Amino acid sequence: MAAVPTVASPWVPRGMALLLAVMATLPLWVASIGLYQYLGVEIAIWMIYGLGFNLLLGYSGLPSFGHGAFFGVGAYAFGLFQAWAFESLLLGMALAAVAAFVAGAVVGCFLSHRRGIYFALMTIAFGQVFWFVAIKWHTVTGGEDGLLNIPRPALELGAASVPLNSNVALFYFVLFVLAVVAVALWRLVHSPFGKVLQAIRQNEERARFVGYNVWLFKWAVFALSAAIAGLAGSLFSMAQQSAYPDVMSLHASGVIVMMTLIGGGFVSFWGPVIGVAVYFLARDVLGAVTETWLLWFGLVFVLAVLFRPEGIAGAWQEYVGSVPSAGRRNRGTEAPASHIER
Amino acid sequence: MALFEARGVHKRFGHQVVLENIDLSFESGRLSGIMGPNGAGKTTCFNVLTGRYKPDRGRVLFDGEDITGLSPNAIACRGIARSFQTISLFDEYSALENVLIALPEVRERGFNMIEPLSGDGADADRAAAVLARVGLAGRERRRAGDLAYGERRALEIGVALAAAPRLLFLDEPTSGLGVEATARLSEMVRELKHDYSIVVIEHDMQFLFGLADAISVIHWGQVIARGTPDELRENKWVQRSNLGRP
Amino acid sequence: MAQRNLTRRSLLKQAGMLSAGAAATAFMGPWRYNRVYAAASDKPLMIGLTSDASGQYANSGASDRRGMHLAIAEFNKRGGVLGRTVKTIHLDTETTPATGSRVAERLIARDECAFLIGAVSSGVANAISQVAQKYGTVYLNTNSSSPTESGKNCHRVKFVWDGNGTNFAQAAVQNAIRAYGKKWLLMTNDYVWGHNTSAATRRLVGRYGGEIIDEILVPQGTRDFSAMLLKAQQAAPHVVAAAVGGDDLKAMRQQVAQLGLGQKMAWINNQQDWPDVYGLPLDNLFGVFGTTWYWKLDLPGVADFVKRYQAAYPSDPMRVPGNVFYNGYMATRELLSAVERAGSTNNRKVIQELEGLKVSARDRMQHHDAYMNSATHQMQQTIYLATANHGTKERDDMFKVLSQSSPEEIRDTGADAACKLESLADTPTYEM
Amino acid sequence: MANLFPHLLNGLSLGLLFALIALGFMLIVGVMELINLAHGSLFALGAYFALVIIAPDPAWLGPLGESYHALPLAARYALALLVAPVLVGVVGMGLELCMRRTYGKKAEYGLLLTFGAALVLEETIRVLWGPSEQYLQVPRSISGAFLFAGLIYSKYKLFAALFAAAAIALVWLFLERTPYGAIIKAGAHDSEMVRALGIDLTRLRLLVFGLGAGLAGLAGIVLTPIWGLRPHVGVDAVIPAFLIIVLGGIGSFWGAVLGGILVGVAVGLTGAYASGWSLLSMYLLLIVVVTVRARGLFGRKSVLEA
Repeated sequence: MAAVPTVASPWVPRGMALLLAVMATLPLWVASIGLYQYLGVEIAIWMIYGLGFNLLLGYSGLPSFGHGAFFGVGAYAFGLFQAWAFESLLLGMALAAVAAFVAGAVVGCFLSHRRGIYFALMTIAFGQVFWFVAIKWHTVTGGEDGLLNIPRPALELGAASVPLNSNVALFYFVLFVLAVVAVALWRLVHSPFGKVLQAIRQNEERARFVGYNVWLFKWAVFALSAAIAGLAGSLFSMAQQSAYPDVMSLHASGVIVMMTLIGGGFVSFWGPVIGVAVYFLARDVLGAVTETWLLWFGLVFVLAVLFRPEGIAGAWQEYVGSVPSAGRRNRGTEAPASHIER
Repeated sequence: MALFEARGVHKRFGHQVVLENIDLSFESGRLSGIMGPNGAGKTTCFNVLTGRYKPDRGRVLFDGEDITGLSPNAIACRGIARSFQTISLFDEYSALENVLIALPEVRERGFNMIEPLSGDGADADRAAAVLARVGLAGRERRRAGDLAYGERRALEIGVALAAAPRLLFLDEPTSGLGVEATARLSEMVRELKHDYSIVVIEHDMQFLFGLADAISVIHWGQVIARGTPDELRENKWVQRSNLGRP
Repeated sequence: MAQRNLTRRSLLKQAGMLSAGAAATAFMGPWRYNRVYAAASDKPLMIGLTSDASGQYANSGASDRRGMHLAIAEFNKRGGVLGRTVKTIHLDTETTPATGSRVAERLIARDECAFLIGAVSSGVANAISQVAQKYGTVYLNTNSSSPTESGKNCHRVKFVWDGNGTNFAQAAVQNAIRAYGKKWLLMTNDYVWGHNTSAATRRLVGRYGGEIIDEILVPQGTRDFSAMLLKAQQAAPHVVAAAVGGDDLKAMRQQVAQLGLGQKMAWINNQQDWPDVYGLPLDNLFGVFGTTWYWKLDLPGVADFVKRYQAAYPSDPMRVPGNVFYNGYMATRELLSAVERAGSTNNRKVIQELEGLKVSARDRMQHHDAYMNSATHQMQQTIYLATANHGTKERDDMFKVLSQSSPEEIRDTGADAACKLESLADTPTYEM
Repeated sequence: MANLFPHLLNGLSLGLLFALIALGFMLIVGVMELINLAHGSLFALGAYFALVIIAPDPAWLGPLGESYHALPLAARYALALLVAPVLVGVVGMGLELCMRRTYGKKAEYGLLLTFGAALVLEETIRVLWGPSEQYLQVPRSISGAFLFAGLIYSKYKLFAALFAAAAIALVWLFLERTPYGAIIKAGAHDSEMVRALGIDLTRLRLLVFGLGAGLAGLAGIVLTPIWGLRPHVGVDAVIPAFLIIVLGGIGSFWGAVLGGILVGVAVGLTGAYASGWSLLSMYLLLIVVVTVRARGLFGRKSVLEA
């Protein structure tokens, strides 16, 4: 029998190590390319959000248009914990993730037997409900003015205490969380759980007849993805030192979908990472040049969907695929559907 | 006692009765056939037996346990696997992954989120063995969507086989295959007979008559005849339908 | 030129960081963000404009910016401020607080803006001011009229130039009770600004012997008001006091006009921003509403101001300036004058200068002298009540000014108690 | 009870308007199984086109300008009601031509393309007409108010509701009584059957998209005198449309109509008795209905679920 080729799945694949290493040096050169540290913080946070979101969209094929709700729940949970209980970084973040997980778990009960358009619509409806509550319940959330003066608690490491007040310090902390989340998700998508999710995306019915409780898997991945969004939300509330309802709006929820897809979330683990970076940089650079930047961005987006629907990662894979040998090693391991030969 | 039994199963869609008072029983270690013309209710019958639809009346028993109305995954976990008439694979996965995901060993670890499910190790060997059994050795790394039609038919059975089922349902396995491929498939199923209890739906009677130990004929949603192939060759309906010629 | 500047600056910065032990210092260092760049006299004075360019306040945001640009152009024509040319950079805050936060971070950290100016939405103003306070950057809220801006969300670095909801309510309520009657119905946008404004009205109605018979909440995003307007008719109040803003107000205005309800009952609207009503039929301007300024005020300087506007923006569809433009202009002009008086862009000196700001009625082109309340950082100014000006041929003369109230009459007394400014010592020094 | 009646009536008229908004969306989603997120922008575009047709810049028309403006407003308004939707339909057809590249690929790509198109259309409107509030004139005969049982109602609202009812009826007649309608309905059920009937699917899609876009534009013209007009007005239309279709069941004409009316009544009644919840009411309605009936009120199984 022919030996089955091995697909090694290291804890930290080379691409990830490279990305994290490059990002770790960011504070040294960010200003010289005309950008600023805070942008790096937001980008890293949204990368976490995007990676978690793509677990749902790219890997499980569940288009959620209301995911901002969980990002927001995390942000509010973190802020309220600091205000009502006591200042604590890790406890606050844990609570944010748990709160978002619970919210996701409850919503997931309504969603997990839905597919396609009905799934998308129900997520919109629930997203709107969360947004509405955040605006309306202003005695708790501060309404449209937001929950303000959220502290950036110091990172307590035994005896040492590292303050996160500067954007550089916060950036390194966020980067660390990004690394942890990326490694965990990388493991997850190559684990049986991740493989089953992808199987469900490809053929839900067959997955059921092979013996998987599809409802339970969808529910679990929805809640898990919500928890990661909540974790990112808690970091966002620290970055902004406030929590605002508009991260829960339909528009904001649509933007994460757009970022994930433009980067190539359907074909690559790294799709959302690329998409987040491209979106934020385009917005920052174009936004300073022209007030109609959304028009240009929209046009590029339309052209991308027409001519490169697999997104940037897809275009890259195509390019690499056309160059013999160069990228062979990579592609099998990085695409959601792995160990494929063509 | 029969391995699998359906008693008085009744299924309606709206006002249309699709299955009426169906009694079936499949013995362990045998290959049982279900045949009948298109639209006779064969596939609906399969769907009821494997949990896609709940019967309106009647009971389904597997190994003495009442499995009526259980979900498809619950039924699958009890050791019943099935293939589909319209090919139903994980198209973006390789042939190997298609089988891998269906292995009970992998299913038990379904919620493991940390250990990688890799293309080597014991699971992969097991999956490769299944592929070899359905004639797909050397095709392990091909994307299922890129396989030739005949190979996809074989993989369709392979995915069902992967579950190491105590009872294997095959839904029109020859559908869309040419004469030669049908003959190969016939050989393969004959091999499988040694190790598995099998139920096959077919309208290709020649195929079925050559393999089956017992056959039930369904028409108008009812079982109109049952018996060994030889007995059925004498059956009026079978003769009239002109399909039972050897 | 600009490019060379940039590289030199960033090189300097990198060298500085590396010599200081690079990231480690920033990581461990105590949090006291003191940013002082030696202000070479040739270095342009950069101002970040933060008014909205998209979202529901895009139109007002554009008008706001024109006001700032005119003031800056006038200073530059005279040779700039402290010998430095004033330059601007604008970023869209999208009527979204989270974006406001990011934009503020960028304008301060990347573009090294000395000051930030501009807001229409209170959520955005608030988000920007929180970031500005962290760095010590002086920020002018030009056009957001939420009472919270100079109340519980006030900051040492933030100065508020518009009249707020409470001011307008003060100006209107007593007169309206006398003129129209005691039974009041509130129509309140169901979010913080709406609730704050209606709470102020409620207080005043109580004080002057009126009675609130009902409050109809209007969720943000409401486009059809027919059910609420039917309800209002059924309740038959003497006065309807509306605290509805943004796009909701635009839709409501149109529907009230269609029903002719503007004439059927007395309406008290909070403030009508000029860009929101300009060019609409007069029917849409129902009831009595507030404003801080009008282009036909019979005061010295007003006509000249209008001429300067028209000369600067000859092709603008809005042919005369309104209150939003006025606030943007006044805030910017007073800031730059304060910088000149302080002789420095140092934030503490500028803050102290602005806290003691007094502007004569003539300079303000209003009926009363104005001054900055040093405890709340809100400009105390004349408030006008106006109504639609039916019976004139001039298309742009849409308002009929009914009354004017002095700063003392309409003082937001609640703000002093609600506002807790950070101490100057707790505000990092900042100078660009 | 006497107080309730006007609100029910009002809810009904609101519901007809909501149904009108959803009509074009329903056609496209029913036949092409495509969620047209550009629906809102096409809605806005219709209103902006009408604006130009009713009061064009005299300079554009040259010597004709004066005599055109001398036409009664009612005539220009009627012209706008006819021509603007056709123009929007043409824009919609252009969009469909782009859309062809996404057929046969993941359903999400069609969705994304319409999302991008929505961005581009909205921003283009902003560039061409500016961000400020616009005002669409309506003829005197349908503006103003009338008194009924002691309460004041808007004449325009009544006109709009009747107009919506007429448009719904026309679309129904078109679907039921014309060969085109039969084809569209067949397409809605089974594109294989359409092909078997020898119908040109390419042309059918073009027609349906044009029609759907035109109906969106029509709804925009009718709703503008109530909602007002600004570049981002489309957002207010696309979400209810979306919601109503799911409520009624994808691919069902009567589902869309009933869904619209239900939403209207829900918004109308909550607007009167719990106005703070009036916008949320439609989402809660959706969650309740779809939790109980997975495919909405009259929904069939749709390929969009797969």
